[in-house]
Amino acid sequence: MTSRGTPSRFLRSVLQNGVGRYICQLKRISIIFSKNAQSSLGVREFIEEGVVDYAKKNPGTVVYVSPQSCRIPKIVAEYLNGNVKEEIVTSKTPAQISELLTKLTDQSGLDIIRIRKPFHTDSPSIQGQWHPFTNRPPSVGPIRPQKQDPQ
Amino acid sequence: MVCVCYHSNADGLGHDRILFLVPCRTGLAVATFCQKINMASGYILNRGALTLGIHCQRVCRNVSLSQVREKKRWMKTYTFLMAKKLKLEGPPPPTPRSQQPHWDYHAEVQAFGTRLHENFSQELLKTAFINPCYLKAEQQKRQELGVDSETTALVLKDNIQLSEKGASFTQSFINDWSRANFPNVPTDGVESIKRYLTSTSVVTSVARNLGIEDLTMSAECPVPDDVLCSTFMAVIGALQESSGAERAGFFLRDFLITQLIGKDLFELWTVVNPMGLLVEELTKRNIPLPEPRLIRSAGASTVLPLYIVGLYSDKKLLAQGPGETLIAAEEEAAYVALRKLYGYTENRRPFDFSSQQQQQHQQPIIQSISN
Amino acid sequence: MVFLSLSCWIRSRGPDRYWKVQEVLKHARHFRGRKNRCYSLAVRAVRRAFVYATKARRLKKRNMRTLWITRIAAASREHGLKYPALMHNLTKTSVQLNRRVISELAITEPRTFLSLAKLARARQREGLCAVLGDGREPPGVFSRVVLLQ
Amino acid sequence: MSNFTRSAQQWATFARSWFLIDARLQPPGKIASMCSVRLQGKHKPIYHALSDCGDHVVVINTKHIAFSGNKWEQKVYSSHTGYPGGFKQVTATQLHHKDPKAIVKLAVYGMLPKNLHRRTMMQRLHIFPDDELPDDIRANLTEELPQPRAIPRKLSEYTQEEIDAFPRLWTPLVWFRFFSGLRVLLMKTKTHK
Repeated sequence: MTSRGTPSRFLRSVLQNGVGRYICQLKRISIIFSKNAQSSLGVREFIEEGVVDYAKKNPGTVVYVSPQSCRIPKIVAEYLNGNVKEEIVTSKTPAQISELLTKLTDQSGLDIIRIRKPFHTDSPSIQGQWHPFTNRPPSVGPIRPQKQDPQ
Repeated sequence: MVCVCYHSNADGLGHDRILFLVPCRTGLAVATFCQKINMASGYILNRGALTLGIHCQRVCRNVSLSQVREKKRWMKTYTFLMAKKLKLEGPPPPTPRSQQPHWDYHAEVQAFGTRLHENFSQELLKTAFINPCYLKAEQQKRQELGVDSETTALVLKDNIQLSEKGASFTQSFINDWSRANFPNVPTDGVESIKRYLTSTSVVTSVARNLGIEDLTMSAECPVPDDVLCSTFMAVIGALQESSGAERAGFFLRDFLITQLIGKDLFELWTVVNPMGLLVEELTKRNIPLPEPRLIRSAGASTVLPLYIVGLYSDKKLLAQGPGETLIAAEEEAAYVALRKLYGYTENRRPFDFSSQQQQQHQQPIIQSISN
Repeated sequence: MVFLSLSCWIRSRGPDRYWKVQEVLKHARHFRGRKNRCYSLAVRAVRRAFVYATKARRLKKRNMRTLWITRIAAASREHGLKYPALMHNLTKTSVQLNRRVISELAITEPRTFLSLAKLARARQREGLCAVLGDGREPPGVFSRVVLLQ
Repeated sequence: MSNFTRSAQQWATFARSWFLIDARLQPPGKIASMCSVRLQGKHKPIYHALSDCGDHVVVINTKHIAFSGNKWEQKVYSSHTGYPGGFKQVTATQLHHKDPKAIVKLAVYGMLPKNLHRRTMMQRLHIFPDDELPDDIRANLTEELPQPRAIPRKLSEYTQEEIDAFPRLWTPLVWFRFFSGLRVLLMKTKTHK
């Protein structure tokens, strides 16, 4: 994609997450699947095998398992900053689904758009930013007919 | 040529919808049109059917070829319709998360505690989320429904007490913390830092990003800011009651005080006359009064001048500040001098946000060094 | 004989191009002129834009490096040192900062950059002295080294 | 140093400074290259081609620039008016007589990047044929740049003592007599022929 045509943002975190303590930003996850559809086979298997482990591993995330009559099984993730993300898991294997869940858990919930630079700081300078007089010898008066030897 | 037509007087205006089925060489051609039946209708009908028949022959072939399963032709009109509807009616009123599917209040509250790595007592936490406005609204609803208030009384406590407790604790904690971290900042400055951190906008943004909004029991649906604020305070009160003041302090430090990062002192604290304040401070410290001097200037007669004013006290440079005019530069220099005096400079030590265990490890080392 | 489904087909004229067109126009909305709304113009412009974007991913690295070099050159000139001299002597003193970091230091931390420049200057003098040796030529060679001193 | 308010810091960083260059007995090319660097802002570590961070440059004494070699006669400035037969060519001397600012101006104009910013940057170049500056420009100046070339001293500027103390290889008088004698001799031989 072109860089001007796509939205972008700077690198940041929700509420300075990780400065004091790290909080898992995923607050709620609902797995919607069908009890007998063929496309939710992998999800059903995952629910048999891995969901309990996942919930135990992430006590801060509420996991809802809801069987519905639907053709497209999906995972709806809700984040602390209010963003909701839907992932479609049609005919995926349990391994793929658990990978997807880990990915959703690790995300911050901010919009996934182009990040302009991989680093960012609010206060870039400690010694003070450069300005035209930073490296000039001090002088009295506005004009300096300075006759420095051009070293 | 066979014409099958049936009339449907759907609109009682004399218009008849006529459907022609014209078997042609290749397939079926279909045409609908509205036509007033009048004297010359027979001729027009005949002609229309003929021309349409020829015309539809081509259309029809395309149609029969491109009619693909799962290709949603209605989607475009439908989305346009929905967009139009949205534009006319405005967005639907937001429903609280608790009334949407997939909601288990008990589990949510439990997860809230563990997510923040805190041990809340569940009872207290649940009380902290119940606002008095919610109780009032609930009671009114029950009265309207005709439920006897005595038989099914609302056995819920509201969070007023917890909220007051939390608010006072927050005030005192932030006060202590800023006293400890900025020993040189005067009372006004500390007050303004405190005011900023406990202001509704900051607290609500913190509360929203901690997921308190979903759990809050409130009468109105997008939870009003002041209600959210008091709920946050109540959560702090609940934390203080359930696991002690120290944990609550850490909670405040980690979530509220981190909002200070990247903020400047004078963004929070509006000083009207920085030079006057500087003079006051210097007289307090028995330092000779500052003397502003123009150090450098560039483009003085243009519309983009730069003046750099230095503040000298006892022939020593206190601070220098750039500005658009001489007055602005002097003010800026005074701000810089004040920042240096108060120790709120960019090159100060960063705030200590290390976790509890780390601090316990570090403290003996620091003590041994200081000894 | 009545065909009910036939009447449903009647409104659909050919394949639904709308979504295909929208997919292209989505990328052209910020273009100038009719390119941002007319499909036949937009599709060419979008294709060209994608080609540029692909090439620019490579070019960006090159352009950024030239920008850093310009900035370092400007900053080192302020301290009376030329860019090649600075970089060469920094590598000789095993300062393993890349150009991006050095250019950022020059902007945001001018004092650090000043010390780097001083370091390079010192190394340059040292190197010159080492070349000159103790001031004597190898036997049988007459050079200007003596005259320089 | 580091504790400016952000708006003030921004103002200071992107402020335009004013440089003064004395072009007395300087080669115009070297003056122009100094000017072009500063007009583009390439002497600042915050340089970016799109950020318009160029400075103002004031050049004085352009009447007294010095070309090396025989450029005054040989260097040709050409232009075309666009009409048939409108091709004009003038030597550097003629151009300098017509407009003492023109040579420096053209040299700088040619050294700036050929883009839409070129005219803007040229507007930040102020050229004066003499060393008299208007007061509003004098008030703006921040720095005078060192001259690129050391001005050679004329013989008239040397005092007699210095001339006397100058080491010499031969005494001119003796040699003059010798040469004149030689010439007389040669002429005699020529007339004999």
